Amino acid sequence: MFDTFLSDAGEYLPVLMQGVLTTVAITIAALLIATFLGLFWALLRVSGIRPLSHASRILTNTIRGVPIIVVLFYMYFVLPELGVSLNAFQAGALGLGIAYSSYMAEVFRAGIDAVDAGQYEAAQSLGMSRALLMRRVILPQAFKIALPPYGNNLVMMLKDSSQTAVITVVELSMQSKLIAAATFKSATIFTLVALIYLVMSLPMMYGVGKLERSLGSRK
Amino acid sequence: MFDTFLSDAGEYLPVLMQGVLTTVAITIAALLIATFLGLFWALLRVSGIRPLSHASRILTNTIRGVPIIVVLFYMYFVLPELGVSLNAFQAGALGLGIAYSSYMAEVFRAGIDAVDAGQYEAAQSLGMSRALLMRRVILPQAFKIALPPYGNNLVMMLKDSSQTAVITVVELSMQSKLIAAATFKSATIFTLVALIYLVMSLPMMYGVGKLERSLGSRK
Amino acid sequence: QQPIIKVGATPTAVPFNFLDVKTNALEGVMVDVARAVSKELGVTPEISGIPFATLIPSLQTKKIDMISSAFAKTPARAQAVDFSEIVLTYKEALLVPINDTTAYRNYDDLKGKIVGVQMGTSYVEPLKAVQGFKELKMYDTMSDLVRDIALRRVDAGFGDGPVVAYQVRTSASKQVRLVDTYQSQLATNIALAVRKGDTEMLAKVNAAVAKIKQNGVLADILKKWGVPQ
Amino acid sequence: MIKIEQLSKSYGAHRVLSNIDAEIRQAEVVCLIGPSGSGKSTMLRCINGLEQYQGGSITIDGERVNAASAGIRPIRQRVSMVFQRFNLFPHRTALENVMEGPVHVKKESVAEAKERAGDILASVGLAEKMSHYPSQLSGGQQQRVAIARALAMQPDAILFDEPTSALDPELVGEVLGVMRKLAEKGMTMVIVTHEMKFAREVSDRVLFLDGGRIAEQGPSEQVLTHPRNERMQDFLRRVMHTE
Amino acid sequence: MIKIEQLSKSYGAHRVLSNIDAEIRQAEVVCLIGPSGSGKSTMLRCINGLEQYQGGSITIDGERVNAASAGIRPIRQRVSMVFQRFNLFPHRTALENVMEGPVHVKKESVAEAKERAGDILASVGLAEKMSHYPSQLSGGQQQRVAIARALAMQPDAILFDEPTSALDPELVGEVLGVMRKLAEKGMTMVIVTHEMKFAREVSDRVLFLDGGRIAEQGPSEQVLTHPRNERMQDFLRRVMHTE
Ligand SMILES: Nc1ncnc2c1ncn2[C@@H]1O[C@H](COP(=O)(O)OP(=O)(O)OP(=O)(O)O)[C@@H](O)[C@H]1O
Ligand SMILES: Nc1ncnc2c1ncn2[C@@H]1O[C@H](COP(=O)(O)OP(=O)(O)OP(=O)(O)O)[C@@H](O)[C@H]1O
Ligand SMILES: [Mg+2]
Ligand SMILES: [Mg+2]
Repeated sequence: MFDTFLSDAGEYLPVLMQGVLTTVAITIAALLIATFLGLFWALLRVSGIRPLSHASRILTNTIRGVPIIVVLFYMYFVLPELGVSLNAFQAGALGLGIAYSSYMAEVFRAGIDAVDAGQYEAAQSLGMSRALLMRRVILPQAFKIALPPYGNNLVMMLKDSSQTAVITVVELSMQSKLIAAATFKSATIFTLVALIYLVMSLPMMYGVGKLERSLGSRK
Repeated sequence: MFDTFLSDAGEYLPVLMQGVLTTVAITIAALLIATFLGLFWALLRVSGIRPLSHASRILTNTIRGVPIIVVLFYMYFVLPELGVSLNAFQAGALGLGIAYSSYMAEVFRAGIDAVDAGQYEAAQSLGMSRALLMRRVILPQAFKIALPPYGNNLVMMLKDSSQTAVITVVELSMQSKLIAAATFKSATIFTLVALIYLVMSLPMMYGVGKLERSLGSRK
Repeated sequence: QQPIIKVGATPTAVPFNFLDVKTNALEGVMVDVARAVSKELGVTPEISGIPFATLIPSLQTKKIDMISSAFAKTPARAQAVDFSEIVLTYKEALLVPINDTTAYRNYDDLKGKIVGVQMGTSYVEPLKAVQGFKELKMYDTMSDLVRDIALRRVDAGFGDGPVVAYQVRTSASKQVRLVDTYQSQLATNIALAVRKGDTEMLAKVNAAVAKIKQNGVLADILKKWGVPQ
Repeated sequence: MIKIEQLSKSYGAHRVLSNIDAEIRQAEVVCLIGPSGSGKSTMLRCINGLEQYQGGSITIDGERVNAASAGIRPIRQRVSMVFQRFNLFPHRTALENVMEGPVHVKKESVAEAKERAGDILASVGLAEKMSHYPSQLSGGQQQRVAIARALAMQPDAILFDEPTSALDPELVGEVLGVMRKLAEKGMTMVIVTHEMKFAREVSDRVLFLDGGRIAEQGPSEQVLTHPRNERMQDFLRRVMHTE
Repeated sequence: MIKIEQLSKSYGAHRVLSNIDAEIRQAEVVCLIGPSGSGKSTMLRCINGLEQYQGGSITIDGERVNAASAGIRPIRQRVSMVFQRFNLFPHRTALENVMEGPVHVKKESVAEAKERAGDILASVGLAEKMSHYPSQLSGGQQQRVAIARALAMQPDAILFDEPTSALDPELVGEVLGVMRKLAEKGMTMVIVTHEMKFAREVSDRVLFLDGGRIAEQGPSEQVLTHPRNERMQDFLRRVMHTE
């Protein structure tokens, strides 16, 4: 039983590894997009300018309410009708990034809100402009607070990158489906894939935990 | 264009609504499981008993690292080999609940950690047992803190209930795929499905936001 | 009260097994076949939709007793399930954008092109083996593939003959063309499948299949759904 | 009532209390003073069983205080603690805060507990504020609720850890007034405080802690006006800001 | 230097400051005293442009303070503020806290700012603590860093909002000592405080605020020892706890 699993694993692993590369690449690309866009939404949200903060809230809540797969579908299949044609990888990274930007926005906003009000006053009182105040004083502290849920999102995003299979990105889960369809050893392959995702996420969680502690030690 | 959308929508909506019922039912069932199990993990984690808290951390991190689809696959196809045979709905609710319990555990743990240490001391000093202290003093406050990320998870869970399609639960997304396959009108159907998920999640977000504010007013 | 037989089908393949949007019930060639075979066996069919990826696990774990789906008989699959005699055979078809009027005949004509195929069909492995395509893209559903052909992100797409024919015939997509000069080379043999080692059941099913072939029931079903023999 | 013998307590290698001997008798008011970090809070926390100690013993009416045993719970019901930062339960009203212990720990009936809680709150001047949440009360009011919460347990003694130092200077008087009354009624109290005037006026005895040891002790009038210990003289000077 | 004319400020319908007139001259030390909620913090915050006001005007050397205009930023660089809860930047060391304003707001060179920041920290007795994070410092040390941070902006005046009330009583002396030296060197200061002894000793003038109005003002010695206003007499009594 376990022997067959190992020999099967040995056979499929090289093929799966190609999927892993794509999974990692698309996760990183989407992470960058989600982080910067999420930060942008969060900054709009706390800008203190009514229309902007409303717009940001409505937009992010809407994105949160829509399944990722639908976002991906629009990115890949509907956007071309508007003249923007992205390849599968681009559409996948952008779609996943936009979908997660809404969760990231919540996380950052909560982090920013959690920074002590006295910090704003101290920074203002030094004559800082709003932009400088955010950059030098609020955001560094907000990031620290936001780190654990950010890590949660990161792991979720890694796994949700599998949804890009729908728009023909050949990542890990797609690769595994192909093998499963060809060999019908679903149990083996699912187990293998679970292990691979686990192996990818554990260092992430570890890294986030470690970063959290190292930032925490200064507080 | 918009007319055809409306007439198509009118035609497919009744069929989709049956999927909606299943989606809602499975989300609620999974939510209950995830909440109680997540609370259980979190309580183990903060129990102060080393082996228990380690076990909880390792277990929840592992579950977090495994794709939900794999958890569902095991629940439905592998568990029967161990003599536990669940129907698709049960396996779906349980699998989704277990998968999300790990995220809920993180959320609750963060909430519990955020309660002021003075609250523990005050409760202890009244002669409260650890169980009473948790129930009457810490958890009510931890819930309040945990509410926003809990709401985030709730919305994510609603959408991830679509993954139970793999184990033959005919919920909204499955129903929509079937219609898309039969009618080839994917864009229409995906848009419709996005709207339905949105309509389901907006009240959730609103409710959580409202609860948050009403709890907040006492603080 | 007749005993029940649980039948699984993947309801995303018109006209073999799909959802009738009006009745919210499964319909199609293989659904009718399942009913006809059940009648011969003297059992009541209970047909449920099973995603393609979990068809075999469902059979193995007794969630279903028989697969009656557009599920091709292949040697690899025969290691996991027992197939009945072949019920029907069809071949692959080729789709291209409507304004591509080239008279493609075989793979060689498609060298340097981006080619799409639906996941789960029996063409995936053979097409992977072909040298010379610019790229081979895999789609979850035929309708996504058709959409990408229409968007010209894929130069040509392979699909099951009857599926493609039905789609081109019924769908609103006027932007793709069925290449009639294409010479199909991969026969897909559709058969029913039962659990591995259940020889008694297999024998009964084979007898029933032979019966509906012989008494014209199968022919009627194929005619009803417009599938050429 | 409270008897401390050779008490020693360390955090890791850091010794915080060394061989403390002290006895607090029924109805006695003892003030604990000393520089920051000298171990005053730690000593109170040990008496309340919130910390384990490594050496010596603490007994309450002969029963040994052991933070790790379940037996600590009944002892805590007899010795209450009032904290510097009040530590009221923010999700409960003033009345609910005061009823919490009697109803859920002592299992008194709600009706009875409610009546008594009301009486106690009235006695600390908060008859009007019973249904307010802590966030709706001033610091001085919050601390009085905290004292009421302790009193509702009908303890034999109350430990106060800097009960006024988180208060605005004007609100300090309210709380000291309540404590003064308790002292007059014969409540046993151990008070960590920096309010030297109050200590002199209210307490029977003063213990001066320095570096985890009792550096000086005696009747408050005498110790506070004529300290012999040099550290204590220096400490008093700094607290009074009479530099 | 700071001129306040007919200043009025409301939160919604709630009037917090009413027709305040006051002038603080170069090198003058003015203490602002009054009961909780009387508007002391609000007045300081208005001067620092942290709050908008509805009526009257505040001018710094003739320039009008307007919280909503960008012009407030250069004014804030000339009038610094020290907060009750220090509000140091927790993610930066003491030195970095002090350098933050000069480098990022005044665009001084890092080397120059660093040298001066070091000198200032040394002058408040923190030469040894430059690379400590705020969490590694005692309250009194943190408040001295906050004062150093304000000084590094080379302001013409410093506003202090209860700079010692979040400190342990023993640590208060450290901070008052630093402020006393600043006063001697001729720094213009407005100080909200409850330390009456300090006010009497250091300040030139005292303003007593009550219900958003200036109820009494004058030379500190005179006002604090012989208050004419009844409310002020009552207030002084309570702050001194001489009940
Ligand atoms: N949990 C802990 N872990 C390690 N050391 C601690 C802990 N709690 C207190 N200490 C140390 O024990 C010593 C005594 O602390 P304690 O709080 O009892 O002093 P204190 O006299 O109450 O001071 P303060 O007037 O500042 O409240 C201090 O040196 C402190 O740093
Ligand atoms: N942001 C705000 N919104 C509404 N009311 C406020 C706000 N800030 C202060 N107030 C009110 O303004 C009044 C004056 O407050 P302020 O903080 O200036 O008083 P203070 O004299 O500094 O008191 P304390 O000694 O307690 O610090 C109080 O009644 C207070 O409740
Ligand atoms: Mg203490
Ligand atoms: Mg104030």
